[in-house]
Amino acid sequence: METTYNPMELMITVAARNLEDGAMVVVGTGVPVAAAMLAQMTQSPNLTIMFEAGGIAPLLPTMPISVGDSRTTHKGLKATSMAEIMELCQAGVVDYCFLGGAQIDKYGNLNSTMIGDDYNKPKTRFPGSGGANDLASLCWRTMVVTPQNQKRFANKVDFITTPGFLEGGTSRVEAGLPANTGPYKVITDIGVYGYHEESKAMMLLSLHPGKTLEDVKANAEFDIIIPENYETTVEPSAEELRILREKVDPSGVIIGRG
Amino acid sequence: METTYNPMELMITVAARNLEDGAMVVVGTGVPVAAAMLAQMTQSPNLTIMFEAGGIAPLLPTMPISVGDSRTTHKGLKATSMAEIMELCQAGVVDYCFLGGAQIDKYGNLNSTMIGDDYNKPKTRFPGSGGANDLASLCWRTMVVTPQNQKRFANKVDFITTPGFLEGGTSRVEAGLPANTGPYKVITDIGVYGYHEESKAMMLLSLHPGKTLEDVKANAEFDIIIPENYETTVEPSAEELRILREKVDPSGVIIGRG
Amino acid sequence: MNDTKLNTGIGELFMSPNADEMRGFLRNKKKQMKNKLTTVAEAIDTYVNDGDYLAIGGFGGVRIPTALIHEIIRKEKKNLGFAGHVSTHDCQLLSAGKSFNRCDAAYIVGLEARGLSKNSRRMFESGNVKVTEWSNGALSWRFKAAAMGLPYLPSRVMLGTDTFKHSAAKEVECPFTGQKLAALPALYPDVAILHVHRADVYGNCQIDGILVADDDIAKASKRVIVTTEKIISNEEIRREPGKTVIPYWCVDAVIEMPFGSYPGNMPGEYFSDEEHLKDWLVAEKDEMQLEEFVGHHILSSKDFYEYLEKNGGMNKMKQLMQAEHLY
Amino acid sequence: MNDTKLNTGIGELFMSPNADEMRGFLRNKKKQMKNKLTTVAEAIDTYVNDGDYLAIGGFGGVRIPTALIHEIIRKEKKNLGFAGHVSTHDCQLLSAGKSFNRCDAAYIVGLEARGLSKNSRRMFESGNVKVTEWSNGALSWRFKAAAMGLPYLPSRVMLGTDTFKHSAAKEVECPFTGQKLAALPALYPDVAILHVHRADVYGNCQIDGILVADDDIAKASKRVIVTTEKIISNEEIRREPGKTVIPYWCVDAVIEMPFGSYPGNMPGEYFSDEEHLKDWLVAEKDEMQLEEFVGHHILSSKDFYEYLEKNGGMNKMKQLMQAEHLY
Repeated sequence: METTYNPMELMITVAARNLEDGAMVVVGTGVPVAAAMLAQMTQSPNLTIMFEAGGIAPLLPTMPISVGDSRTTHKGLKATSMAEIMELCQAGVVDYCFLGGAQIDKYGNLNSTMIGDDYNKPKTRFPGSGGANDLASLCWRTMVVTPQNQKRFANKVDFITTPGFLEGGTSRVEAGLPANTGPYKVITDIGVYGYHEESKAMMLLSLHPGKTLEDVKANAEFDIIIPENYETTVEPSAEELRILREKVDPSGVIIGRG
Repeated sequence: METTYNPMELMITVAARNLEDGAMVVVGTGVPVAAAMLAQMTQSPNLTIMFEAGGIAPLLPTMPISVGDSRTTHKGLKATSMAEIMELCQAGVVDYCFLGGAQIDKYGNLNSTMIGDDYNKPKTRFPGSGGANDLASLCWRTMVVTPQNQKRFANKVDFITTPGFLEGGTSRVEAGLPANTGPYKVITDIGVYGYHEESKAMMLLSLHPGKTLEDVKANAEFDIIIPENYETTVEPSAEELRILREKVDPSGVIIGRG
Repeated sequence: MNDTKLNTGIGELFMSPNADEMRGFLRNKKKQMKNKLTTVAEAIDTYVNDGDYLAIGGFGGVRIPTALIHEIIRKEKKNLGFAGHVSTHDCQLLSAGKSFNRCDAAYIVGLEARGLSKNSRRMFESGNVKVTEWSNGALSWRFKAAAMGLPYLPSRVMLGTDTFKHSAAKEVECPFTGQKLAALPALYPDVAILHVHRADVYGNCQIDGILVADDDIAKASKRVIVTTEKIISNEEIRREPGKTVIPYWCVDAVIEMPFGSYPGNMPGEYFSDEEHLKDWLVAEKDEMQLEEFVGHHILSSKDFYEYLEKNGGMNKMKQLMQAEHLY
Repeated sequence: MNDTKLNTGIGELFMSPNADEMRGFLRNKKKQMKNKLTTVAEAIDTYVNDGDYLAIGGFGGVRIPTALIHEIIRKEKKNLGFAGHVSTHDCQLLSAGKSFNRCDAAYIVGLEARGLSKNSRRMFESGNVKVTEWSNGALSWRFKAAAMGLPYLPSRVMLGTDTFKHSAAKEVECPFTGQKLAALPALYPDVAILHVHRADVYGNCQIDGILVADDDIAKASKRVIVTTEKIISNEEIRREPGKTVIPYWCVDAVIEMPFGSYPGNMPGEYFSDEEHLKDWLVAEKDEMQLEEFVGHHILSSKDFYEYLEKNGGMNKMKQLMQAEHLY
């Protein structure tokens, strides 16, 4: 069994370890669902996986292609509406959500709407919020898994689709978003980031093996806080890799992207 | 077959004739459901009968004892929640509701909450609104079936549980209640009443056979408008009486009250 | 419409509608799927405290959690608040136990077609119960607001009436149309007691027929006790995810209690026991007689099975099952 | 909090949220239970007009009314407004038909795990489509507000973001807690097209699995066209009243259309046709190629059966049924 791993496998594994047993998580297709499945097959058998379209706690036979496809309710505990899923999030039931985006800024604000400086004439139009704005507004902790580069880690996102800490500090609560919610971690191919307790700016938590502070800096337009102490990311174990490759994503749809 | 009838049989028959085919009506137990069943078995086979607890369009095997009991969904088209029934009314789907009360005033306001002049020390406590306030606020037309006497037809009800035309004129709409809704008819053991187009005060529409204007006046504290032309109520037909006695209420639970 | 006066009800708001408080509670609540099977006695001991605000599932005489209410009376729980959301036999029971001192009233003391409860009236006319008025729709939507994680929902009911005046609702203007609406504060009960058709040991519940407001009540309440006609396997729950009305994380305690709604009606299972409900009405005429009646039926019964026995046991239940199926 | 500035989105509100207008419409709408069986062509002719605001059921590639959308393209309906409520393959189709000129966008141009639709992007980047931004939750609740007969619902989403700024939502203060909330205007579409598992000829519908927002959309919309995998008897509907998701009075037209969601997934029936969906992506790379592709598959097919035939007919459908059942 090959115990070297690619960046995707590392990111999924790190994400999975953040989902403690008994937690509830809303996931999307791709990396998030792979991470949640891996968590369920390792340390968190009682992780409740939910999908924004209405599926709750399926016994996932394979990774879904859509967050609404029939895999998301396969032997599930409940099949309901999109509104009800969002209402559960709004009520404070759901611990985690997983998001991505074309751009992220130092306060964890995400853009998945458009690139360009004129909203009415977008250079590139993306899907928009989908459920991202809802989930990041309402779930307790927002996790972002994304490759890291200068373009993505932008000084200023072209459009705040989805709230992070907005302008940092207490601005998120002042905007009316529920207290004690917000960005929690960003997991990239370079390291794992959290947010500074007061300024709410992005901060290095751990560096992946073989990566340097130079990599961190070179791949972000904004300054990421480097604290005195940070960890080295623990590599995926052979067991984690085995489960990921054999059970979670046997056809390599996600981990094959490297 | 006995073709004389008692006041209850007359009231139910008159109420039933007001429910045209294809209409939707929310009913309570007793007289309202009897009227709706009679309508369905006579001129309105496509009358949709609904119950505030959640039952929609049952094939009623017998009269229910509770608006939530299992008869109300017997071979029904839908079984849902109380909120959804009220939301359908709020959305403007439902044509009629049927209400009663301890007191009614000349604008059709109903009291089913308390008798007395101190809310905190009621002389007599009644159930309160139940769904009455909702239905009378939201359905297009409110029908009241009630025995008529001075106490019930009160100059001022002790408590407006359920809105009629409030203070008459345009006050109902000004209070925020949906436009073009409100009291429609009052069916008593003496006559049938409607409301004056502008003042919204109660007005005689038809007098039951054998009843006089004296009866109308003697049995109401307030002045009921007597228009130049009013009808004589058409008596229940032999067929209506037969269906009412044999099919709607064979054990005489309601019509036995006289 | 900006110069329109906006009215506010003068009734007391018994529970905070603040959604953030409930969020904080839910964040810390353990949500693991674990076996929650227990007994009626244990559940009421653990989850119902004097002074709690109580919500009851079902519809007064339909799918009510009678066994749990009896235990509340036996355990002499006092000073409860309660949501009188078509409360008929349940209101009779809590009144017999003198269990509450405040009530959000939409429908109380009445028994629908069965008449009025003399003893519930005594309770509400005693001056010992604080009452705030609502309509059925309003109370339903107050639970729904809570279930949705909101501090309020707008509505078009109660406007212009004394029901509004004695409620704790507030008039607001629609920000889009300017029209007047009645804002209903979310209702987050401390504890809910529900009776369902089927549940697994984790608390995933199925209900046949009307839901009334049970789904919203379960989500709105901090603690939820469920009695169920039948425990089914988790596998069976997973066979029809669309049928799960209440999900496990809402539920704290599950008790298998066949005929748990007796003398109420359990849709599809058994009809109400109209004879016994008439006995209640007769007993209520006189306070002494009622005390004896309640002593015999509830206080001196060690559990709900004994109460069922006293009322005819399996033979009677069989008759009620037959009545439900119309033969 | 009374001095807090309350923001308003600058996006265009395409449809009036006035609940009284819908009430007036529904009052006059005939609600009789009558046989509503018709054809796809007839239904689109009768109920979809140029310029209408359209809502589509399902979830982009799951339980979508493909046959009805094809007919909209074949009939060259233009200048539609539409609710982009996780709109994936449906958005691809309407973009291919250049059918719309305004959109409430929550999720458009994307195909979830399948990537992005080049042609939908062309449509939205053309400058010919007016867009107002929302989130999935916001659009769901806008339908729900309409279904509830309200002009708006409060929520806690979109606050503080550009999504809010380019929406037509308004910040309001909770009258009880003072907290800031995003008021979402009710959305009352002119016409909705839905695909369901089972319906009777009157339009009483059953849906298996997730509902997405179909129940609310059906109630919110002035006119509703339903395709169904299977027509069942009214008797069968009445056997399980708890399963009726959409009641007859919401529905104007019913068409039996087996495989009506193809190439989308129909939960419990057949999986999505991923090959054909890939062919779409390939065809979209080039506008000429797409025109030919759409011409072949949609415009030149006389009906949906012919489209199914062109894509492998019964044999292919059997494979998708097998894929759905995981063997």
